[in-house]
Amino acid sequence: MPQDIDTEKESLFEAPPMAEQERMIEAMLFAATEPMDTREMAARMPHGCDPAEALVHLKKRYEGRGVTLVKVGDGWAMRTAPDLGFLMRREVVETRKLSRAAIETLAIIAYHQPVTRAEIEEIRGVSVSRGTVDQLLEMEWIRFGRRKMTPGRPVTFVVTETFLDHFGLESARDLPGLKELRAAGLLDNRPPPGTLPGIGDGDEEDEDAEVPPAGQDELFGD
Amino acid sequence: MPQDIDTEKESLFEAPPMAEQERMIEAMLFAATEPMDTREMAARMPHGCDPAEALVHLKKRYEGRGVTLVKVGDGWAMRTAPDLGFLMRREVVETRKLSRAAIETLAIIAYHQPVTRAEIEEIRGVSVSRGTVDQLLEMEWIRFGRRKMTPGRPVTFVVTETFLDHFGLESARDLPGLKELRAAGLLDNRPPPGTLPGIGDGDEEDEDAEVPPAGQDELFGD
Amino acid sequence: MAEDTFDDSADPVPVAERLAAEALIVDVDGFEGPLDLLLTLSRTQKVDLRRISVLQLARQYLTFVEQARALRIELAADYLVMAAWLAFLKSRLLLPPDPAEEGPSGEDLAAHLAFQLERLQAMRDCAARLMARDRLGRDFFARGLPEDVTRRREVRYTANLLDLMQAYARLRTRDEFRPFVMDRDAIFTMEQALERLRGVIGEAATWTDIASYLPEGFTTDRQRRRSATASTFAAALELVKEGRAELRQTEIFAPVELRRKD
Repeated sequence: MPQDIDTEKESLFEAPPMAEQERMIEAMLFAATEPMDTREMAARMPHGCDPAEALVHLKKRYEGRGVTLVKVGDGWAMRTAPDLGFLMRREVVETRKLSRAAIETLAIIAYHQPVTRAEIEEIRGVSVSRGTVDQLLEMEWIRFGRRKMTPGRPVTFVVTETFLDHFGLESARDLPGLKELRAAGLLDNRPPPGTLPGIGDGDEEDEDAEVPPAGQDELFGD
Repeated sequence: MPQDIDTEKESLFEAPPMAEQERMIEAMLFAATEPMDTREMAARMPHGCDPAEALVHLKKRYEGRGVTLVKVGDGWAMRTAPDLGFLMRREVVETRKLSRAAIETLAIIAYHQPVTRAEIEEIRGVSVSRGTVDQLLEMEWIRFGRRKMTPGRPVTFVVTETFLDHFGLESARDLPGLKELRAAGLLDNRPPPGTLPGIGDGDEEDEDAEVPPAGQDELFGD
Repeated sequence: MAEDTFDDSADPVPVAERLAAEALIVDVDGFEGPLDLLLTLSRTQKVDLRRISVLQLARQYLTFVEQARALRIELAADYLVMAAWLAFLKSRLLLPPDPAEEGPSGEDLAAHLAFQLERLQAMRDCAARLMARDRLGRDFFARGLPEDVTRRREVRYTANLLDLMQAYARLRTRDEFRPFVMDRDAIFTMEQALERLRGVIGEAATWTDIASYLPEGFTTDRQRRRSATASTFAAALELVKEGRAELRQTEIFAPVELRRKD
């Protein structure tokens, strides 16, 4: 291999210096639309070039760089370093309010956990769509709890630490009960005349919510 | 106040080391076909990064390589070294042959920008066909510039970053022979003396005469 | 044309020039207008464009036009406009300046034409240099396999504690919510009360507690009684307004009494 350009000029068929060959394959691989094998490279390069050797040098040069030389099948290609993939992505974050169905489902799970789908549906009075549950699972606000020891052994849902973090709660037990909600003016139900239950009528119901079922311990006890 | 916030942020989110930032811009520029400016880079990089400084390092690293870092307008791009073009003959995309009229029109826009259609016609001595301008616009080599503050407020044309990229120019100031032309007064917009009848298309004569010879300053003044 | 007037004096058109003009005519479609033609003609002078003889150029151009006419070749209008202007210029350049005449001198006009030619030539040279540059996609290349930036639109759903609690409250108190119309049975409307009172007012010759006029079924239940009392009282007021009844209350919280007015 000639080391300097002067000698190269003397002979028409002498291969360019290795540094030059390295430049060549670097340019070729950069511009190529698909991986290229050494045969292809050699075909394009001046006579006497050794792309395989040049590749070794080039690979070393790109080690640890933002771009790496990778082998793809028989060919070679340049790719951005895998750890920098995040730069190739531009994230647009859009914040949207959770749908009513989702927030209701979430509320039921939070107040009644561990709760089965059937129980949620009973409370909501409508069926719970798969999408709603999936969304909450994906947000990591709910997760599967222990199966209920009832016929069919249905799965249950419980809220997660992520949920507690998001809502600024120590535990699901900190969620205010109905009475407190009403006292805080958060319940805007003004029952029409004739349906107003006697004061205290709803207490029984409230107790349910205030004192979470024993299952809560399952989640927060240990 | 804003400084306080900056320093606070810096301490909160420490920017990655410069070597890492260099890798990042290397990956981003490598992956893109279009030039990218530092603002775009910064937007994708972690908070506190300084792409401008990283670029200085990267440029040095790629000096004399098969792939080089070039400045195109406000942006930066990786391009194969021009002397290695012969290796990429297979990658050449046959571009549409430009007509002589289109090439001349392009040159006039590049050297005289921002320039009105009437001025182009005055220089070429013939009317500019719509097709010629359309073709250049379509290739994204020219675009509309600001309207001239002359009667009729005619639109002007300027060259684009795509144009600079295509011809390997860092800016329109680097156009070959620009300085000499300016020194020779050939870029002056010299109105025809008196009531010279139209050279070529006489219709826009009035407008021509009133255009102040300010064009170049707008672009090259600073 | 002016040609004839001046031919015999200073500038007989050389044969070579006429031949050159004839040769150009063959190519007349190849010119991008008269300025382009003038530029081509000026090359025959074989001098720097700055030292071109505009007078000679004008003559060359006029010869060209004459030739075209002789050969019955139709020239575009702008070529003829240029010919007329050059004839005018030629006369200006040859005749001594007339002090009475307005406008720019022949020299000024000639200088500007020379400038235009030089500028056009300069632009042509620039265009050639530009096209000869290393070009993207021909001499240097962009990334062949671009990795596009993927724009990932992430929708982040959110809810606050209030949303959660209100949702729960809504659910748990849903049974308490009854659309108002559904509970009409607990309401005794004013229309109903008025109708009822009109039917019985004839019998009320003496002061009678309006509570005694409450309809059956609206006296025991608190809600129903409240509703009926209110509507009956309002109906009674309406009757007073109509002048058919009188109302009185002996003291605060005492029964409201109604009497027919004759």
